[in-house]
Amino acid sequence: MPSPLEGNALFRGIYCWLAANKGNALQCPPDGPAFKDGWLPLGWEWLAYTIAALAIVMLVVNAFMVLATIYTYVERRLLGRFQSRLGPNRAGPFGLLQPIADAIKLLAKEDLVPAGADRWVFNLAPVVMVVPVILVLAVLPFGRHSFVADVNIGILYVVAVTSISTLAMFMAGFSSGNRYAMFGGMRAVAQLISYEIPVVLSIVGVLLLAGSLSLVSIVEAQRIPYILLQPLGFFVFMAGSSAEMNRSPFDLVEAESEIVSGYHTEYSGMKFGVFQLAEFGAVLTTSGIMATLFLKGWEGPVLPSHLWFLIKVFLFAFLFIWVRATLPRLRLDQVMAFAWKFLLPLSLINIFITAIEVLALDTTKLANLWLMAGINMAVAVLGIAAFSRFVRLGGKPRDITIEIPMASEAR
Amino acid sequence: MVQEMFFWLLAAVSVASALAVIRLHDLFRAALMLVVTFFTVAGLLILLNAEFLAVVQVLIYAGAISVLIIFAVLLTRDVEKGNRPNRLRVPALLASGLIGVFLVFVALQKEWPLLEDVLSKDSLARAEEVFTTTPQWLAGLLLREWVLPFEVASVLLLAAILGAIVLVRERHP
Amino acid sequence: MPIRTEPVTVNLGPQHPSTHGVFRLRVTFDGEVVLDVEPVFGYLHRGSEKLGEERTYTQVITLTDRLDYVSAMTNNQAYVIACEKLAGIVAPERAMYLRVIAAELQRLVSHLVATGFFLNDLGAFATPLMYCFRERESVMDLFEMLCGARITVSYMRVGGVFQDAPEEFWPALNTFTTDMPHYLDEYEQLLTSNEILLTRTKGVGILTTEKALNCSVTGPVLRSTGFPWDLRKVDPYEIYDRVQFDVPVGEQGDNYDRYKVRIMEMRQSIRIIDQCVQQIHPGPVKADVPALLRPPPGDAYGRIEGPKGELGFYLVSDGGIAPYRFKIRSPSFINLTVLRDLLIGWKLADMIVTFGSIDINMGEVDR
Amino acid sequence: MYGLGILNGFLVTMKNFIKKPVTIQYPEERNPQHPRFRGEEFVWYEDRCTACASCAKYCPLGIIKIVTHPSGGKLPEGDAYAIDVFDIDIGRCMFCGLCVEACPYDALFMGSGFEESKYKRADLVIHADRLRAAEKHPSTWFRPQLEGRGYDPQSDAPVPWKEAGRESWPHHLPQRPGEPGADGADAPSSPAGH
Repeated sequence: MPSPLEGNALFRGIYCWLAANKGNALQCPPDGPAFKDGWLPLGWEWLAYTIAALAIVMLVVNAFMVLATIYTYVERRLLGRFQSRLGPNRAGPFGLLQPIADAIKLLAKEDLVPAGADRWVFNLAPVVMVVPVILVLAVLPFGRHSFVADVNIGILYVVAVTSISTLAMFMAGFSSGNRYAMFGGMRAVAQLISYEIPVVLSIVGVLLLAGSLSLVSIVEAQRIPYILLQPLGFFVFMAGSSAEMNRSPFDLVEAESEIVSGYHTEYSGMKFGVFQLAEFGAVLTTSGIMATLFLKGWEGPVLPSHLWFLIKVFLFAFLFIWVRATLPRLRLDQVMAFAWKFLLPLSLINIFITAIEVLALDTTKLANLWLMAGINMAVAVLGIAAFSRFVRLGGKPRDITIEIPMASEAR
Repeated sequence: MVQEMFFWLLAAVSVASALAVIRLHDLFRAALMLVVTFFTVAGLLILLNAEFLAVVQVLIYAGAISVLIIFAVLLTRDVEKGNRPNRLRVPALLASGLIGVFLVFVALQKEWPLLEDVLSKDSLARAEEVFTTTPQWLAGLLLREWVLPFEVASVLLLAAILGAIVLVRERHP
Repeated sequence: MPIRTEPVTVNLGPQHPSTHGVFRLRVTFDGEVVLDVEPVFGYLHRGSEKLGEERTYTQVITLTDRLDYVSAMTNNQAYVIACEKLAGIVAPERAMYLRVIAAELQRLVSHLVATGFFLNDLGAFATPLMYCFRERESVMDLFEMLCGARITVSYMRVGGVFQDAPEEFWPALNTFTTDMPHYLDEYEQLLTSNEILLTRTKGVGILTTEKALNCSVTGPVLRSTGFPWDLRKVDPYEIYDRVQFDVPVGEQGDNYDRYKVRIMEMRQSIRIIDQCVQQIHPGPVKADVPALLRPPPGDAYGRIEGPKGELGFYLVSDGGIAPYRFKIRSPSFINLTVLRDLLIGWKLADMIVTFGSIDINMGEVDR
Repeated sequence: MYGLGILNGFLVTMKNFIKKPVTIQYPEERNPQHPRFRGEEFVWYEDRCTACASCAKYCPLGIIKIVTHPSGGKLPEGDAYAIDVFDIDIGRCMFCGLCVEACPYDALFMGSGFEESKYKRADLVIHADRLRAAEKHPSTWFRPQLEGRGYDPQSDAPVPWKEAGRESWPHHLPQRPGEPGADGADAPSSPAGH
């Protein structure tokens, strides 16, 4: 049985450097230049395996953390520019040390736990929040032959793992013993579960075209970027994932003007920092998934593959920042209506059209792919135009008869 | 050896958290322990090379069902105190014990043909194919061989969804 | 099968990101639906009315700066008009023009702040707010030229203004009035036709004209209901009868109309300023008023159309150097009275937006 | 069609993204400050001050403290009293400028600074000695004679007391403003806006 790490260049390098390679022709082919007995004696391959795996995991997680901190800076700078101001530019050259300054500040802050809080759950919630974001990295191919694991159910794994963050938000909101946090938690559950569905369905079109759940295979299957073939799927995925990440215009979960800070109102110090890290990290991982699914992942001319991947990730991240800088927030019922009445039908249409096209057209021919792109583009425009009617205007207040005494007297 | 170590670890945690689910008074924490159980079960499934099932376990149970349970917990009063034991204690113990014994009995008695079937046919290579392309295999089974039960199940779920909507829909006078 | 839920009471404020100061709302929610609202205020009470009775008529001007601190000029103007009524003084013409220019600039500032915070409450992450404040800053620069201060201006005096505008004020004002319509277009392009804004504000928080009149609501909130009540038209003070301007009204008095009326009023303000610049001619800027004003015993009520509504000062004189009674009719406070009716039945998010659209200022509410 | 309004909004933010930001990096670059700016610290010309305490009386907050003793000087010259204490409590000052307006002899001017943070409240009280020693950069607020000269307190040289006077101010001329002959030399004669 092949290891899920097979095909990972970095892993193979470390492994072959360490292990005795006589019995491992599969992973260290004898004809390659790497064929040389490693440092460990025969029978200790498991140690080489473990060390290599730990090394690559450490590398990926740390690189991700550094990128996420850099991203907090990038987001604040770009938001500033969108608002015709400068953004943080005081700490270090161009303010580049701002994330470090923030981290030091957060670490130096008092770590408060409210008196009415459920201590255990309260402390656990940030961890549960940050874990799924990091877990996603396990299957994300960030360069040619560069990934932690190429799992045959990759994209499903991503969807499954990201659904855990709902739980974290709810834990945080419920355990804080704060009513704003409670509102945030309730909103998180309602919103995130609803948007899970269109997001998953929007991926299906890509899967139909690629014929695989593995993210590596999806990248390799893209002859032209799927953003052209799946404009509707991309739109739904982008909208849905910004809702899953609580980003504008769906940032109800932490709507500052309404419920102060939502589920992490009561958090302070580094716990708050962990929440922020998870949120900013989620933008990066989501952008990475979008780059993988819709923009040919790491592939690109001239530049090294890792750089291409990074460029695409920051391109999508820029898109998210732009949206955040521009749009106001929707109301809860409108957000739900948007998911169920707008995104869900659109994603179903997308699946339907794509399935028909995959059946009817020979997808191995490039001309057919361009034809599909044309059809899908038209369908996307028509679909969005047709279903945008369902986004309601205004809405009605609930009919409530006002009793004469005010709340304080009726107590 | 490593696999066995992980198996025992996961099994122990899963049993412990399952016990915690029924022993904890705080319903919210009990629900969270249930999530832990779901995760450990997913881990066990991964050890069995059933990644697809594991992921679906996480997606459906840990991601969705548990949140629904927690939602339901929120609607109950006195979350911290939990359920008080009542007169149905003994019958409930009996019933659950019986069901447990029955399940264990069936699991032990029944011959599980699926894996053997595959193994006997084309030996190891074929088994490997099943494991590496689980989604395709499952898709084939669900949508070709057992398409009728699959559809029946979906119709049932649809009916359940519609029923739920009808039940909780706000009535505008 | 109705699902029984328990109402939750939340203290929204006094420390909350969108209560525009230290305002507190004791809200009872059913889920996210507002069942009952009770405004609680007084956290910014400074006893301005009592302080005013201890100060000379000129010194009170500095107090009025601090009532509605985003529109100090109009506060000055209302107070000064009340004083002039009380003492029977008529300000010179140039002073009146200067006052009107300053007041209309201040109306622009106030509406910019109101619009910016309203859109911020709507969840547009600070972007429209930043744009609005960018233009506010240029008005503040004009004020600094005019009177050496940006917020607490103390520009006007009983019987005129303290000093004529400097030479460089006029070209700067001209540049501003030329540029401002473009910036207004930019705000409108940014959000007025934005579907999210429309869904959030159209038909939300509807105030009927009847209810508005019964609650003596004034200002843009009243005009948004379609009732063209503007003191600059119905009771022209200073030189407002010499300038042409329209009174923009809304259609149904919802949040969108309140937002839209403010935007349209800003355009009218620019129009008024332009006309004033055309009409103003040299002359004295202050009437001959003694340093220590001793108005004859009596009372007077001076009112103007402030940016938030009818701003009035009621003064009683006993012939001394300080007012015997100093009462402020602050539009923010009166407009708050409709809050409960506007909010009940709507959701939490609508509540914040509706509250933002009324545009209150706690310095004026609590005085 | 729905969505066009949203796209319009995106255009606006992108336009502002490309434009130069309006932020001014404060300590390095500064907003141009107008000569009328009412700031601290106050400019006080002792040579002209008669210790009449009009400023103290007119201050709405009562933060100016003046203690005098008879100096034995010549009464008609206006130096009958010598000043012991002339304290201005900047910590409570709201810079309304009424004291400057009240001064009948143009002895007190607003300053033009605004960076006066101190570690103690007591340090915020400006004493007479400091006022005496300070460089005189008077703000032109309520001093049209300075403004008519185009004096800029931020960049121009300090003004000695004889030049800061109000000899040509129409407010203090025998004629009242508005009367013929009053608005001659330095009543701002510019037609507005032209």
